Amino acid sequence: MKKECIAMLLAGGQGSRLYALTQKMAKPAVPFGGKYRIIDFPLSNCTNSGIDTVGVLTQYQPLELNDYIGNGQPWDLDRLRGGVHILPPYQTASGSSWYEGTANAIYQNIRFIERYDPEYIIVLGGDHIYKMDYSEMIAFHKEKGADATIAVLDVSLEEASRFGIMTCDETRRIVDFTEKPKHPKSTLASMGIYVFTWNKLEKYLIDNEQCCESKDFGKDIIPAMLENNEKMYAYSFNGYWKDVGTLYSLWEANMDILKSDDVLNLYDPEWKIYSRNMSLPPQYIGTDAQIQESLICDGCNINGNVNSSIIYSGVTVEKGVIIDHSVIMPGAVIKSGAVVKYAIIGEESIVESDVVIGASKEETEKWDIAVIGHGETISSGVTVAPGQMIPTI
Amino acid sequence: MKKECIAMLLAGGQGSRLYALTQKMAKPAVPFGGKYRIIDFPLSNCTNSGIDTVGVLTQYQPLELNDYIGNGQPWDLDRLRGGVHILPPYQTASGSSWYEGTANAIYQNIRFIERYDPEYIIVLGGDHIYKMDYSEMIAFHKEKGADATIAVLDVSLEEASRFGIMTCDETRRIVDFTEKPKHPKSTLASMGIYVFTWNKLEKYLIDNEQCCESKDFGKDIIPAMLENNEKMYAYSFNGYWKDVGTLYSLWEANMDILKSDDVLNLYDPEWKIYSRNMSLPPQYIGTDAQIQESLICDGCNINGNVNSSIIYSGVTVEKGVIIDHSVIMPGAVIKSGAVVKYAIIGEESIVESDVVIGASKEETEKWDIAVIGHGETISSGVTVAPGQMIPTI
Amino acid sequence: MIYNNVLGIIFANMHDESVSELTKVRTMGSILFGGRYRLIDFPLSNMANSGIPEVGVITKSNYQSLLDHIGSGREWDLSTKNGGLHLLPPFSHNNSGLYRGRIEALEGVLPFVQNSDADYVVMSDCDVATTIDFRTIIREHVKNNADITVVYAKHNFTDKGIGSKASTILEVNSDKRVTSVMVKPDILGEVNRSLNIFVIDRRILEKVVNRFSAEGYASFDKQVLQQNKANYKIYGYEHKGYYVKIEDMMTYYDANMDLLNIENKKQLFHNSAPIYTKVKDSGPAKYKEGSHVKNSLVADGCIIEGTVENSILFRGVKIAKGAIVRNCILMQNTIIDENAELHAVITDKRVTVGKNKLLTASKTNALFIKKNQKIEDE
Amino acid sequence: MIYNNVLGIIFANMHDESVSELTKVRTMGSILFGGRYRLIDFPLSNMANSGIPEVGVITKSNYQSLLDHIGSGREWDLSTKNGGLHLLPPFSHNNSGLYRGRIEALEGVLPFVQNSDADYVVMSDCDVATTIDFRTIIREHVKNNADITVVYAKHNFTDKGIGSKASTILEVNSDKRVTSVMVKPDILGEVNRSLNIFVIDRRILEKVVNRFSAEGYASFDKQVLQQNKANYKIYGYEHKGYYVKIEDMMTYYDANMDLLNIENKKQLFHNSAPIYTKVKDSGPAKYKEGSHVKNSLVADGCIIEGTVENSILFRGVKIAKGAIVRNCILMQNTIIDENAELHAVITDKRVTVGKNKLLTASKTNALFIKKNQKIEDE
Repeated sequence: MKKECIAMLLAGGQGSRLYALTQKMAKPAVPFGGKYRIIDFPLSNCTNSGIDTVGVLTQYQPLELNDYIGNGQPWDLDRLRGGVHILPPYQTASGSSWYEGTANAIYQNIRFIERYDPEYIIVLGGDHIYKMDYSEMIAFHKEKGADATIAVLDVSLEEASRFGIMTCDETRRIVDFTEKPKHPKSTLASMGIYVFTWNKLEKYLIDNEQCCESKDFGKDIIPAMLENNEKMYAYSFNGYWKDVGTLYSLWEANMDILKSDDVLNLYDPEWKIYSRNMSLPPQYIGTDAQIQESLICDGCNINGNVNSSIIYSGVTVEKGVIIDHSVIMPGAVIKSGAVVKYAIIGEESIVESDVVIGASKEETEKWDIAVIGHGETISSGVTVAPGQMIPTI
Repeated sequence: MKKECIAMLLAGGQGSRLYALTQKMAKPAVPFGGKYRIIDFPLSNCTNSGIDTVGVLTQYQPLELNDYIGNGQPWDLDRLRGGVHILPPYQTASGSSWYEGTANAIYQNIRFIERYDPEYIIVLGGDHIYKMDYSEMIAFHKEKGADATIAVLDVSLEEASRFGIMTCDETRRIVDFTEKPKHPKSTLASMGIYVFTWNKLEKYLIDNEQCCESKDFGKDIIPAMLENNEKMYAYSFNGYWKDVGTLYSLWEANMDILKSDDVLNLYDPEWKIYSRNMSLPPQYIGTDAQIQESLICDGCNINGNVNSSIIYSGVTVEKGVIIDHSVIMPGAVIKSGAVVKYAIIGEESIVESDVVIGASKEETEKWDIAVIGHGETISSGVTVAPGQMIPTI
Repeated sequence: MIYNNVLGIIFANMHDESVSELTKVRTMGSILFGGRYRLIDFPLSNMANSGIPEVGVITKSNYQSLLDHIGSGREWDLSTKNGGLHLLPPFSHNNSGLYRGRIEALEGVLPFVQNSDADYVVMSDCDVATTIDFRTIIREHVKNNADITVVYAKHNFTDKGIGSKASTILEVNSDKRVTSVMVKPDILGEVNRSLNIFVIDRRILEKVVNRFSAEGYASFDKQVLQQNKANYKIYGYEHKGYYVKIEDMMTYYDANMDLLNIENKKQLFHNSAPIYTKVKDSGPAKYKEGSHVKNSLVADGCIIEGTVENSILFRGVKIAKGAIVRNCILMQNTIIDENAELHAVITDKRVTVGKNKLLTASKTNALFIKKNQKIEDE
Repeated sequence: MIYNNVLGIIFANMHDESVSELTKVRTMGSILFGGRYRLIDFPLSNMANSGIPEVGVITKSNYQSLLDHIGSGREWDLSTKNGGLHLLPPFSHNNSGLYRGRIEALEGVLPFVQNSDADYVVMSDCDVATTIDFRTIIREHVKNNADITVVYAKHNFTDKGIGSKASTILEVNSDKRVTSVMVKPDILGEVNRSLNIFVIDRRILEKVVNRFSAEGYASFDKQVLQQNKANYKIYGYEHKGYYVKIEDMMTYYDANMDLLNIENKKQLFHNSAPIYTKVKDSGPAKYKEGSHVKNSLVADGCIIEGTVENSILFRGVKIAKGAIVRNCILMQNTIIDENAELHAVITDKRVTVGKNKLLTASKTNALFIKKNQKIEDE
């Protein structure tokens, strides 16, 4: 069945910089923003942009992710024609191989893509938090008659050397692209979101297999296309966009949500963020609770003091607890008298009575966030210093 | 969510003995019986037996299979809780590995199984054609208080050495098991269908990882359990059962369906075999058609002579064609004047005018079935001898 | 994507009275057609294939079969959380559940239309079976800056059958603007016949329905197209593809038989725009020893031992040994017993014709046998 | 698996009249309860969790909200090709759509019951919210070789409220056989109160409905349980778990408030047997600076800046700065504007209370505000 545009979502990364949270879970499956997981954002963007066919490329610890995506129903992607498909590496009669790079992952799934005979494909990452109407980017791509369109964000000059940086002419055509330049010529940074005219990309994917070691979009495909003078354009994005590739940026993105509705509005009926529902009763706020500037989800029992924090589904916060500027992931239990400040507490972890985790920036000299991995128990009386990380065993 | 019993379907095999048909397709995805694929049989058995959670273990050319299973809707396995899950091999923080044997494939998915906290698991293969009520086998397992129950079939003494052969006492308890014995002690052959009490199996799977090379149920797990005197019973099955592991047996199983409704009744409203529908119009039988003792499916255009054959969905048979004792897979086109006898024609293949493929047993000395792979074109005037195989390029 | 901006509305009961034998137990939309379809499959599949994300089906009475058939809209990929398929039953219309025409029917579902964000509404009845891409029509509608676009096809009325008396006839000028509208006239010759398929701006639709329903009018064709053609920009769109329009039992019979012409069948069923229908999981059709089948459409699940010629067999029909079926339409699960003989017979679902029975009629006046009837010796 | 052999039937409209304020725009089954549920979620989830593969929901009137809520049954995993969820609308009942009692309602859907292969039928109304495993009851039913099993619970009637006049009261002997049945009596003290949940052999049910509907009887409790208790093996099954039974606005108010006792909430919502409901994809509840929330149930999608105590907030409720809400039940999308103050108020969906408004009532006679109403200065 023909589809004008299908999405390929690269969800294979191990996310090693999220170490404590990705020991047994692919990065896109990491909880975010109270009731979501990271992958909810690109998937919901697809649905809201009218893209009903999504291939999700996985190879690292995909169990949670597969289970979470399931039949795709929460995102309206449980389609008879199209819908969401998990695409793991596989064996063929001539051998077998794991995905070796972003471009190779797409290359190995050319047969999948060709089933839909698409005009365009949009390539997405699984580790960014943002709301974006891909249909507008595709419309821009069509209007320009482009071979490739790269979504770009204006970053500060200091940040620029962390990104792929583009230079454009006045028609937005890309004239130069450099991966992580030491001396950036511009501040237009690639967001890792590409629209390609499929028959054009297919050729480059096949050529790239022969020639290159890295098999990566940023390192190989984009430079090769540029060299051949293909029509490549930059599509500017102005909204909120955050790479949550590190523990600190993950925490920061959670805090961003609290700032104001305008940063990343989760209450917009025109652009809902969908997620798999856990069938929990409403949250109960007890008689001793004190809650300020926080988000709290279904199934929680809150009887402590919660300030500027995000409490995910099914969390218990007992009496006398103090939670400040923290992220408490699904099913965690914070027992009476514990203090949790500037911290991330992993799924199903237990923080016993009188534990102290983290501290505010004012309270300490060498400040950083504290992190407890999924399913950990922190015994009564223990102190976890700011910046300390207790990984899942 | 707890499930009493979940099914694990081993669909990973390359099916190398089906060579021409499995070059680009896992064996369970091979078309069968007109409108089905092999995997429709175990999946429909699960649905009809009330098992709503099925893990499908794949690693070889899973694209067709994944696409075919999709959201599981055709088999009522598109569930919010449970349903069908494709389970490919994956990477973990400590490394990555392909499935090494049947037991290892289950071992690598222990975390998947434990999500459902099952009492029992039923292990199924993806290359057998049969209708079986697994709930009766599970009831037998419970009644016997068994640790493992193996479905068995009474085979002839000559055949016995191709199977795992059991000896039972009068209570159906297994006292001896030998894989492919040269001198079989009995004719009770394992059908490769096992019910295990999960907590018991889990232990053996973990032990097996340490000790054994083959990591296989028949070679390692069953003998080990027997040695430790676990309670293992044989459950007798009397219906139609056919291993379609070779091209000849695949052809033969197709022919079996034609014999009589009793062999494998596809019209029983109480035990439907479900399949993914292709949305094709009804078949058209033209003014020059002659059809005897055959099955024909939606979307076909038949204007030739069809005898004792199975014509799959969307096949075109032009005027003057003779098809006899053959299996014509979906979308194939047999052009005017071609003769196809005792043959399998792969999906989307084109047999041009006046081609002659195969022959009847009477017409030739060195008789065997002729096979054309998927997507092949046989040019006008060519003769494909009996027993010849034209694989997919 | 312009077509994401479109709301579909299907009138499932419109024209019920024209084939009252078949609609006694069902809506027009759930009439069986072409071996495995129901008439609503055509507008519904066309809408789905044109990317229309939300479709409302307006019903009136006898809609249990329709409810069973379309279910949650899954087969059309319209089973979604946003948009998707909505059955709009009669109670939304002043609790009476009755309406005299399209305007009254629309008045009953006006909140559904108002709640939509769509700019355009595609409306279709279920009396026409065709494959049509609504995207092309909407593009034309937008290009013309039209308020309403009426889909028509050229048709040559002869003095046979029901003629033009069941149709609305349009005249259009060279710009395709509608200049004249005749509702159910009695004329001969080649004219532009409305296919009861419309594209209309959503806001115009709301206005039209509010105004004319308040004034007590019921007929869209008469009140809007005919009486107010000067007040709205009404354009015609000529559909050149194959179609059949079902107006009475004779046109129903002919429309089915028409599919035995393989060219017609090809035009109605494209690979690129499949017609979806409810899946029944029947086995393949089985041709036993002694079967003689010629020039017929046969659905999955049939089991044939007898002779079948120039006929349409729906799913699960059984033709026993020695039975002869010619020029017939046999609906689901019809059973023709040994040595029975049928000529030009239409059987509804689950009819049984007993051994040695002979039923004959003519192609111009086929015999109809009601659902569940058993024709047997006592 | 014995429970695969069971058919579920839910009466969505039974007892509508007892909370007529809430059922004016909906069925009993679609009444909102407990912050994010509708009453039908309880019997439907219990049936799904008990592995019952096929459920019919009998409706009468006002069922658009019910249709929207249960959809294709997906949330309960009852959206299947075989079995699954069936909405049984009134037109199956002699086209009148009205029934006086359970027997008449069942007569209207008898073909649905007859087409089933099930041996047992579980019937439930929507007036009781509880978590119950029907497998246990069916096992007991089979063990007793019963024709009918009636689920009851001990209850101590005092002279407050509606008392026993809304219930059927059973007496059972030591074998749990029902020995006496009182329908809506006026009594005090601890008795066995029927929860309007029954297990009945399918063939017995068919016989009972055929016979008593032909004789013109409508009430199952009176005609079958009371008048014919000698002719059938009728057993009681005591449900010892937590439950609430909604009989009028006061019991509705109390049943909601009861959930603020965390022990009750735990008993109603087990992890092992979740209560499913339609998913709305709201954001998390947001507590802004200045919010004071105590002893309350808050659903996702609420945004709170004011003070909330001893209250139940459904999805999408907004409490503005300075507003005070005490002992209230605020249904979906209620908006309480700045400095408004509410005591013991029940708001239906989409109510708006304007700035500085003061609405007070008592806990024994809460004030009810109708759907969509706006209480504001002109």
